[in-house]
Amino acid sequence: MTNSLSNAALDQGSVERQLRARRDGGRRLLMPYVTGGITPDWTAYLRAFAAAGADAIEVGLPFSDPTLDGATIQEATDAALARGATTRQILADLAELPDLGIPLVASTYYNLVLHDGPEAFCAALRRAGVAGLIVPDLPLHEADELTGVAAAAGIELALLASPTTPEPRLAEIGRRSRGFVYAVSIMGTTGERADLAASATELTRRIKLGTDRPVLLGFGISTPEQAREAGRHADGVVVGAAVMRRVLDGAGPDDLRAFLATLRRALDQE
Amino acid sequence: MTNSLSNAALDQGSVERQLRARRDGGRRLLMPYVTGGITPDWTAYLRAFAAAGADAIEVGLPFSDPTLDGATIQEATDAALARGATTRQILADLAELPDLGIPLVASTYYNLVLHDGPEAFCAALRRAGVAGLIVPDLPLHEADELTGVAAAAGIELALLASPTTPEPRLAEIGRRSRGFVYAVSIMGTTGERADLAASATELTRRIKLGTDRPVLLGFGISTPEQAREAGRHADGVVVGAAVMRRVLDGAGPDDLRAFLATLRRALDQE
Amino acid sequence: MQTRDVLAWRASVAGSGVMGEPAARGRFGEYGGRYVPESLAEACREVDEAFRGAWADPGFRGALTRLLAVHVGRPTPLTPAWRLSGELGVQLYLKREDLTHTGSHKINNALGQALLATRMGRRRLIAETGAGMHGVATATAAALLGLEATVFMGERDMERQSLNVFRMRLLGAEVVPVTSGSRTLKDATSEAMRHWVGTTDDSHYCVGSVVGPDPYPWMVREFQRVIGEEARVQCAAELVTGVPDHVVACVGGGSNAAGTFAGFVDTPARFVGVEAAGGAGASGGRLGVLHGFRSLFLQDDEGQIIEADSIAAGLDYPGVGPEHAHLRDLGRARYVTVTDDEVLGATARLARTEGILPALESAHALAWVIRAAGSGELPAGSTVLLTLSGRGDKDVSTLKELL
Amino acid sequence: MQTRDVLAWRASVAGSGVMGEPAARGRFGEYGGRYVPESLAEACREVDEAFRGAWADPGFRGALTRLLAVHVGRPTPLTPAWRLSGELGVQLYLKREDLTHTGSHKINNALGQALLATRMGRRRLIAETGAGMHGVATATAAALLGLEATVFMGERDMERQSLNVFRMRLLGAEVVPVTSGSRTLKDATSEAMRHWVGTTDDSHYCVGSVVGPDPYPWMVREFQRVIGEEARVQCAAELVTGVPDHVVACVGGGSNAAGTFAGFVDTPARFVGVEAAGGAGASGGRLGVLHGFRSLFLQDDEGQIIEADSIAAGLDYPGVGPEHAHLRDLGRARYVTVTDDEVLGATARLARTEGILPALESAHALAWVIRAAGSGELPAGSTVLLTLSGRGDKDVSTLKELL
Ligand SMILES: Cc1ncc(COP(=O)(O)O)c(C=O)c1O
Ligand SMILES: Cc1ncc(COP(=O)(O)O)c(C=O)c1O
Repeated sequence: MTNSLSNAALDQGSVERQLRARRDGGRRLLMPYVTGGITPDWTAYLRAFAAAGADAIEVGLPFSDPTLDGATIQEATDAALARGATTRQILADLAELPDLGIPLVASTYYNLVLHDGPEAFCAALRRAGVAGLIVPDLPLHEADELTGVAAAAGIELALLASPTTPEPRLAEIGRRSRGFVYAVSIMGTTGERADLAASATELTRRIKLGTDRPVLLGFGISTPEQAREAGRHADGVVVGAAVMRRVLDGAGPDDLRAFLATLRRALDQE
Repeated sequence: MTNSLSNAALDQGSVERQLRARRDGGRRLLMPYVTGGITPDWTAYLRAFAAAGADAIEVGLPFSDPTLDGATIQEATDAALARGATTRQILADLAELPDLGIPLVASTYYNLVLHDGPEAFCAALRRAGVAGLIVPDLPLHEADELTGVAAAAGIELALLASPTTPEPRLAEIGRRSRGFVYAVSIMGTTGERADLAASATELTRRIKLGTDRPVLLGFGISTPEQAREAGRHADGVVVGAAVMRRVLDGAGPDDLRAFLATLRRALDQE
Repeated sequence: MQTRDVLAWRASVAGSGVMGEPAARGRFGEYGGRYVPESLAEACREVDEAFRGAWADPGFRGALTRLLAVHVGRPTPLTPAWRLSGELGVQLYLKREDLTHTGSHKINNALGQALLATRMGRRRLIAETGAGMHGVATATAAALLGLEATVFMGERDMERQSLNVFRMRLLGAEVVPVTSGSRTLKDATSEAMRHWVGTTDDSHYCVGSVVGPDPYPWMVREFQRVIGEEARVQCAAELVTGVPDHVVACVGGGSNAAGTFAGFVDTPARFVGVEAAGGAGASGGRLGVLHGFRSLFLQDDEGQIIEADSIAAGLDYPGVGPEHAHLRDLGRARYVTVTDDEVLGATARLARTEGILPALESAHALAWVIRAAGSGELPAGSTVLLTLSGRGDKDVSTLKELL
Repeated sequence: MQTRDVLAWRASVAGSGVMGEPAARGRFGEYGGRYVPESLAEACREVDEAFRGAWADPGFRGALTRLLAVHVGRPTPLTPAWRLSGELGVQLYLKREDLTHTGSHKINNALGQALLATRMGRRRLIAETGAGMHGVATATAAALLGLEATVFMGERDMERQSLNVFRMRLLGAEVVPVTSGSRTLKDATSEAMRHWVGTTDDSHYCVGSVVGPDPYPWMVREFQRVIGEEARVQCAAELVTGVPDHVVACVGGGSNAAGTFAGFVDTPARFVGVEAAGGAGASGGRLGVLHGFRSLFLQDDEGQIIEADSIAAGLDYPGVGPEHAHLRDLGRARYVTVTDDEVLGATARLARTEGILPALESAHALAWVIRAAGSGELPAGSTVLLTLSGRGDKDVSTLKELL
């Protein structure tokens, strides 16, 4: 039985339901990221993530112009595209994957969503067993054109919030986001950073004033210490560049499992 | 006895008197040119010229910017200056020369005349035994400032006439020129040319309408045939570039004597 | 008029609203918008608010007008290209943006935005540049107003336009090489946006064409409107017909074209935007979103953006400003392409007939006029206004290799 | 006014006759004249006659004025250099010849002479060029008016300014390398004169500065007078005092300075001509005759002309126009020199403070202002008009090596 069949059985809102349930059980959430198609057998990374205790997995659909990404994910994107990775093939690979027991969240730039149209795109995600979607260049005020379509297709569109997002807008993001709220820890692009920015703490605090949805903190979280610190305020973390740096340096699924296990432990200790 | 002493005895107007006398005796005049200081023993060329039957000799005082000269005489000028030739030294060399029995005519640009002032310049020429002067960039309308001074110093300032010189001006040139009238055969710079320009014939004819002074045709006369042809209309020829081309190519005084002898013969045959 | 009957264009739509303010949410028809990361949403809102305030403030406009006059050399002349006109059988007039300070129309916008940045209390300008003209313009405006400037430029463009790099540095700007992707304008733009995300508090992103998130396409067109407004008055004085039959400009992002068209939108003049065959967003692109706006972009079958490739670095952009996409849909403007060879020919021809060496970008517009006059598409006697967006000095080494 | 009392200059001589027509036989005081080979005497007379006729003909002047407006972009602006003025403690205004078509004041003269050549029925222009600016201007004017152009340029200058060489060729001009002497401007001038001797019937020699035989120094000054006349009106409108205390310009042959001074000759403004330390005809030359005129030239002890040597190719001329020698004798203008280092500093400083990259030639004038403001020679609060004769684009590769 492939993932696509099992996932097809999931109700709308499954991402959020699963994340909420785990959070409410006292668990700090971990959502590692991988660039789809980065290696021929890239889905092995997903199994390793699941084995390491991930609560959801973000799968990047590579786009030629990753405007919001830093050097590492740009490099991963270029490498995947150079390998011939396409949205179609990545989704086909996912459809082949057995159910990992945790939700898959696609992330990509809006141009790829528009390419065959939002309906077709969301339906394809759904067929591949993907339940959530992040589109970093589709902010709240442009999201209308996708939220309805996504919901109808059973895809939960998570919105991003940033340290400069002003108040009423932040509340609206909390209301309109589905699955979780993606809190962007700093004013910057994706990429590893030495410390967790003060802005991260403040932002999660502000988001939580307006919504009870899970809040995942991303951008720059790369060490167990940062994860532990993030876990004090947010419901969990997204770890992207720290994963992809290792993948680009040649680390295999086992290496990544070991790395994510350190983050898992740090989150659990908190 | 050096030239300077013997020439000091010459009356004013000696250039013209000598040239007239020879012309009136039916002789076609030959005035070869040499760039002063072109070789260490450059005055040997003057002796060779005299021996070949020259009727006067033009000695160029090299100037850094020979605006009216073509490539050959420019090259000769550069070579002389590069050797360290100076007006002073060239005149000193001439002063050492025994009397060749024919007048010496200096030619140079007006800047060198102005350098120590026209009086000093003309006096220096005179001391060196030079009796005539050609200043190609001092045309009729600027000549006033030099003619008086030159005459007072016993230097005959020959003026140039050109194919475009209009009528009343041409007559004035004939009147004001001393020694001879230098007829510029073509609208161009000095330099060897294949044929004698038609303009040369026409110009000498026009000059002769207004003056009885000797008319020497210069610019581009380089072969016996051209000399013979020139001799049909003018009283004689100036041969510059054809001489200097040979000198630059390494020809010695004897070679030049032989070359000038061919011109002499051509002129005499006419 | 006979001219217009010959042309197989859609009847132009009445001017109401066309080339005015964009509709709600920064839309020109279905194009435009503000597709930025949430981290830039607030910054875009601030720029919008500040620009609206400034543009309605006679003090700001007066200050800008004076700067454009005393520093940039506006108004630029309208030059009748007599000899070339005679050869082509059309009456060609050139709007001479090549005579502005720094050598292209880019300075109109850079100075406008720099003045806006000082009004917003920003101390630094960020810019992307391809050929280097917008970078030089931004560095110039920054120097003039005492701001800092950081210019992002693809590594490949830096090699191709090394003198412009040095020029920017002489003007005090920091030039940052962009090594990602195709290492050209598209990547420099991405990098500038990334950099802006981290510096919105003290920096203004000075976008160089009518692209980017709202309010940029609108704001940049307004800053370039001076081209069209001057030309309109000059045509009224110079042309027997008062208004030219055709208004032609090259289109990279489309700022010089937009600024020119804006001055004639309420006239029957026909608009032609000329793209590079290798960078024809409006003519060959499909709907997409990049760099903050929805418009037409060159894309492959998978929706990946294709690198533009033209002899003119300033046209090496895979998209086109959203308003142009809209004008195309409306039939109010037509977008055509010319080849590099036609451009080289047009460049040499203008040099020899009028003593003007155009930028290769601007020569695109001319190449189309030459072709259209030859084919009869521009009937004999037509009057044509062409915006000569910049001078060709920057292109001399390129031309030296190719001609 | 306090300013003038501080300065140790001779009282300026009353304007009557100063900067008017030259006296009989083309004289400015003891300078000038027509020291040409007899073969050029008639050609000079014809140019003189034609110019007198043209200059008295409102039709000619109207046609030239229109060409300068629609093709060259005149009037050029007067730019207050606010930030630099603040730093220097003087009020500095820049007359922006850098904004003209082709990028320097040379076009004013080239276009004037080209128009005169067509009036004279000539079909070709001959020109000498050093930096290439006059060559480009001449090639441009020729293209515009349908004339041929032959430009003589020293081989060494052709190497140093290879892009300008290509520009001229693109404009349709023939560029002839000059291999004699120092292979720079002086030799190119000699070669152009030699060439003219053989082509006077169909060619006009378009001299590039206020040098050469009468009527050139006068004629070129008259064609450049537009700089000073515009600036005069602009100063009247912009300056509290109406007239600047000082009028400063760089001096190679001296055409931009002469054109500028001419507009202010009847005012109390003090004139300063700034030469390159390595090409200081007016400051360091002695009486001589070269290239058809009597003036001050750099010479060695034997009366041979010394090659000028400056960082600015356009100032690499060993002489100075005869009228400048005369203005110096009269005390009406003062001539000073600056070093290459001062020039480089001034160039970078103007770029950073005002966003203007001046030609190295023009930066000479600025270098003096900076020095004089620093030393108190220009008292605080003085108003200074400086003619920015050209733009620095041509110099970027030189600067790149040196800065
Ligand atoms: C001279 C010139 N023209 C045109 C363009 C294209 O820009 P736009 O389409 O925004 O006018 C550029 C861009 O660099 C340019 O330098
Ligand atoms: C920009 C510029 N300024 C000045 C000069 C010097 O000429 P003039 O002294 O005749 O103004 C030149 C000559 O090439 C030049 O190009």
